[in-house]
Amino acid sequence: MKPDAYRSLGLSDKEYRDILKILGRKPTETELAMFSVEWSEHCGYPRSRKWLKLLPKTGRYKTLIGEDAGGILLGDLAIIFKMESHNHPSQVEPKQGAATGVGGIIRDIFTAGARPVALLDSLRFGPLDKAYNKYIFRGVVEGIQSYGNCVGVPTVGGDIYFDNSYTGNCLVNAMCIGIARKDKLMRARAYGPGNAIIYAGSSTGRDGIGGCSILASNEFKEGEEKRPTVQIGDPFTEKCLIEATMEAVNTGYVVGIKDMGAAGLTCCTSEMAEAGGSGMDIELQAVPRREKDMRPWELMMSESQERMLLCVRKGKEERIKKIFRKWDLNVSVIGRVTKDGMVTIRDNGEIVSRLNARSLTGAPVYDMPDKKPAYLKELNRLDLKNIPEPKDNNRILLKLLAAPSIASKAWVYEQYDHMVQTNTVLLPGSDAAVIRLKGTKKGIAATTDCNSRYCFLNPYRGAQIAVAEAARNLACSGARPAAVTDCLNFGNPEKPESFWQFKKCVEGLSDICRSFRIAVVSGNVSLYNESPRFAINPTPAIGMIGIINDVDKACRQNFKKEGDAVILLGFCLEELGASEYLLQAHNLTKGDAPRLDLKLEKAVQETAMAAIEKGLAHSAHDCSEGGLAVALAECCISGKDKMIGVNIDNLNYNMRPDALLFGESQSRIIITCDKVSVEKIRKIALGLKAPFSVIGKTGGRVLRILNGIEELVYLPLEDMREEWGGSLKRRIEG
Amino acid sequence: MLKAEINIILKNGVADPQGLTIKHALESLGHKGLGDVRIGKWIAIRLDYKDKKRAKEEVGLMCKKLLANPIIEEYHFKISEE
Amino acid sequence: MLKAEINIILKNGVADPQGLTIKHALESLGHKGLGDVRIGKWIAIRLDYKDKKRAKEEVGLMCKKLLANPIIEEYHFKISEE
Amino acid sequence: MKFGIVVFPGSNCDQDCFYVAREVLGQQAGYIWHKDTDLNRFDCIVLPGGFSYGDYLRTGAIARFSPVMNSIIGFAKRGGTVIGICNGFQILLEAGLLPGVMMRNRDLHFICRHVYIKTENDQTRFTGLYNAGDILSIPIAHNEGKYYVDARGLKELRDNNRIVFRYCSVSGDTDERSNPNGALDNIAGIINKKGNILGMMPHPERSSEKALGSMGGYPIFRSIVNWVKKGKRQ
Ligand SMILES: Nc1ncnc2c1ncn2[C@@H]1O[C@H](COP(=O)(O)OP(=O)(O)O)[C@@H](O)[C@H]1O
Ligand SMILES: [Mg+2]
Repeated sequence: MKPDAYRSLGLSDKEYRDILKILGRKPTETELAMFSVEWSEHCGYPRSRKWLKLLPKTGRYKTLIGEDAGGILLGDLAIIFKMESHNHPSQVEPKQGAATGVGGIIRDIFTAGARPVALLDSLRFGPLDKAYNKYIFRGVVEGIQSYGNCVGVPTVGGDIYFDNSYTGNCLVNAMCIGIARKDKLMRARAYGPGNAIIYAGSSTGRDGIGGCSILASNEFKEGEEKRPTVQIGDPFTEKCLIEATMEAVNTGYVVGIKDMGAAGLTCCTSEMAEAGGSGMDIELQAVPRREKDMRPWELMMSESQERMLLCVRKGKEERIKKIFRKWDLNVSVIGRVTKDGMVTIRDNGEIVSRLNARSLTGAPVYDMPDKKPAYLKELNRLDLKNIPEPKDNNRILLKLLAAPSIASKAWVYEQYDHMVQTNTVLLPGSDAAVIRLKGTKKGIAATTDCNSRYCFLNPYRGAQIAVAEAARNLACSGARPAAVTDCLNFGNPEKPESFWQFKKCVEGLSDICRSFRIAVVSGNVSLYNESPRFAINPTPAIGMIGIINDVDKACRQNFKKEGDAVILLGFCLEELGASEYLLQAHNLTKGDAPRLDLKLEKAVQETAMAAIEKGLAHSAHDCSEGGLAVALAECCISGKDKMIGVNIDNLNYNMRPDALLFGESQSRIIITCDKVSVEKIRKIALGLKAPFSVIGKTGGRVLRILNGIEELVYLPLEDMREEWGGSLKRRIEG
Repeated sequence: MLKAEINIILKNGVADPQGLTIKHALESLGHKGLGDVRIGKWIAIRLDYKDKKRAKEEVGLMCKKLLANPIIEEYHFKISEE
Repeated sequence: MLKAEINIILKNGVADPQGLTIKHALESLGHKGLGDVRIGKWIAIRLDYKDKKRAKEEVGLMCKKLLANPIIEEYHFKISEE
Repeated sequence: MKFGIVVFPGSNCDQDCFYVAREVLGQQAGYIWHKDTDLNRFDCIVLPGGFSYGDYLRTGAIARFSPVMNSIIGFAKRGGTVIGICNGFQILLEAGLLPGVMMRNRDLHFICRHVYIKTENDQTRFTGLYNAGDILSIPIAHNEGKYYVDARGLKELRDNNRIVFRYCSVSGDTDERSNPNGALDNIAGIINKKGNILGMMPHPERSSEKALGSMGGYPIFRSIVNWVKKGKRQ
């Protein structure tokens, strides 16, 4: 075999030698293709697997781990969820790249037998002043919109940041949540000799061949030069596939099921056989196809969308086929389960590949060298003496409110159907979304978070803060953090600096999750996120769900009533490192990530949760990008119908005004309540050792912030609303 | 006055779910003997100048830069007088 | 084998905001001298028979019944051999 | 009474309507697969929202040919009550059961948010519990909601009081600023001559429970129930 043959498939010379060893002979082109995919970072995680073992698999709730998607048990319900990246496809074809990303993550959920009930998406783009970034942003939103809305799963949340490091390599991480009766859960495995292997869904074409392995294994050489075949999403077929699969699962005749995503039939056959400890005998002629004379390896590698593989009890084939036919979907028995532990692929009876299922899934594990980047030493140094204090804080606050990473995301989420399925009780526009579980009083809160500037300057703490903020957002909605899914987006792992960032983030992630007793139930790794010029900021996107016992208590971030007391849980430190303020006002990405004290963080969150559970709090909002001032502004102006001002006249900090207003100290939550409830909340805080102070009172048409007797901010609500609310639309539609 | 008529359509090999769905609909309406059905865009642009050569160049650029994505779509256009 | 190529566009007088948006986008890319821009659908249907007359009738029917909405759209098609 | 909720391939608000009929209104409800043709068991047919056939080609264009549609035409001829919501409305238009067409929203975006609509006609079996002029908060979620009909059609609708709902501001002005999608004359819902077929873009099933933030749509379903029950008593 000529080296360029396997190299073009992303296999190294060493890997090729290993394959020869395993087989004891030369692989056929089909086999080679199968190895290249199964051993790619996308499927086999050879470079990251070792470190992922660090992540905690247990937590406060009983976990379900080991399938494509993981989850937790809640009574006799299973909540299944996962986040996955579709970065590279979205960079070359934003609309379809994002759309197929959404489709893929939804299939990961309903293959588990769970009905998809919510979507979130975590997006990262280059600055909007570059035309191409704008084009990608619009395309991605268009793609998520066109797929999610049509397939009938509400997109209830997510997060969007803009940073130059994503110019040339955007991030599109889609997350889906599903619900199943726990006795109806499905697993991706095939067993029981003689049982049928059934193909269902769209027909197979040449699209996406090698897409995942090759895309996931190489950074972009020259911008657009790399042109993989991008698929077209078909949300209509996916919707039919969801309903048909649910029906099929309910018959009780389905032994196992898996979606054909990355590497299509290859992944499916080998992984289902391996998981079931059995073999498979597949006849490719039975595979529904869209194009003439496709080669066997093309059929095995095709990533055509909206396809499922089912293992069905012998004798029940017709019963299952009938269901898929009713939904006008292709369905065909393409093989049988065997005893021999071998995955045998035939074309017209003639064997084109015959492998031990284990050899395929046993991807190699690599130890990657890592090295702390030298540049950090200098970057982490920040001397506030060299940062001039702004003359006009009002101007700075307006500028921050209009900064795309902070500004209202309504332009985006109002293009998503976030209400279909009539479960969304806390709509987008608050810290977290809450969907109810029909038939119970309970609800699920969900959010995604990750400030990659923190991770760039301090990967370990940056990753911890991502988790802390996600949990805080849930707490603000009244939910108790339950479990995490992650999407680890990094640069080229073969570069020691990049791999160091990866390693540190995973360590930070696992440490804080252990301490919070939050399990990481699923996730996804996306490496090689680099443009010709630079790598992306390390971006361990965190998707977190929480449980709220009484959805009627769910709490929004905006002020509700005039005359409410404004309480600050936690306190402000004089720290400006890594802040949005340094970037917007001084064009600096410098200093260290904010400090994080896990005890303090927990105390603050517990207090907020308790206050909301007891029905004492009218609103709760955490301080994140833009610090105290931006958080207060958002409380004033993010109400759907009416805006309410506030007078903050009881801050007495001895520090620089800009640090007090815009510093991004962690573990801070702003709560409002009736005057009469203040003492009750103070007691809760005292009991939990959470710093507590009443800092002001809601009311009026302005945001006014004093420190001592010095007035730092005085802004009419309309002006802030204008900057914050219209910013994205102005930048995009011009 | 010139008029450019541009056809933009998915490349061969790229799945066309819309086209497929339309085909099924036509069949269920009783139309027989249908092969491939593909759906694309048709864009007509009026140009208020007469220089055909310039028109060719400009329209070619429009397609490349904005109207079509070469990764999944191909385009053809013709320019005629009005 | 025959191939039917069908054009479906909004009737004159019916506003075409999509066309307008494309026009603005093209102008912001620096293209000058643009008049009216209109966008419509282009559908290609392969027919596995040779009888052009039958093709004309069938395709005409397809347009009337399904492909176009007579209230706002008009259609033209041509049939060619392959 | 019994609601029959039609399920086209791609419908995605069918289960939401079913839930409201059963759990919120406490009525009977059943699904009708788009190939079924027997509607006799039902008092009211609901064409739910969603993306029948993916909205491919043109919204509602393919669904209108489903076998169930002929039965619905017959059902309506016999005076049966039919309500089309969002995509259901679009299908009714394509099927010619209601006049006009839906075009892309003015701003060429999908829009999902609460809007205000004004009850223009409270004399229908769908609006019995409203008073003319009532202002309701109710969600919309659509890409093609820009209603259009020719001048004669519009006059016909106006003259016969067939415009049932119009988009408006919180204070009730039906001006361009309160028009979310560019619909002609702010039209959000219309009814047929006979008064037994209603089509509306907003989603009453999404505003029939306090938990979901608005109750604007609830009276529509209640009105239907009352009307049907009254009919049965007589
Ligand atoms: N990509 C997105 N899709 C849907 N909703 C989004 C997206 N990005 C942000 N949002 C919503 O906008 C609101 C503000 O988001 P964000 O600023 O990230 O909140 P926080 O800073 O509290 O995490 C949230 O309700 C969030 O769900
Ligand atoms: Mg927050």
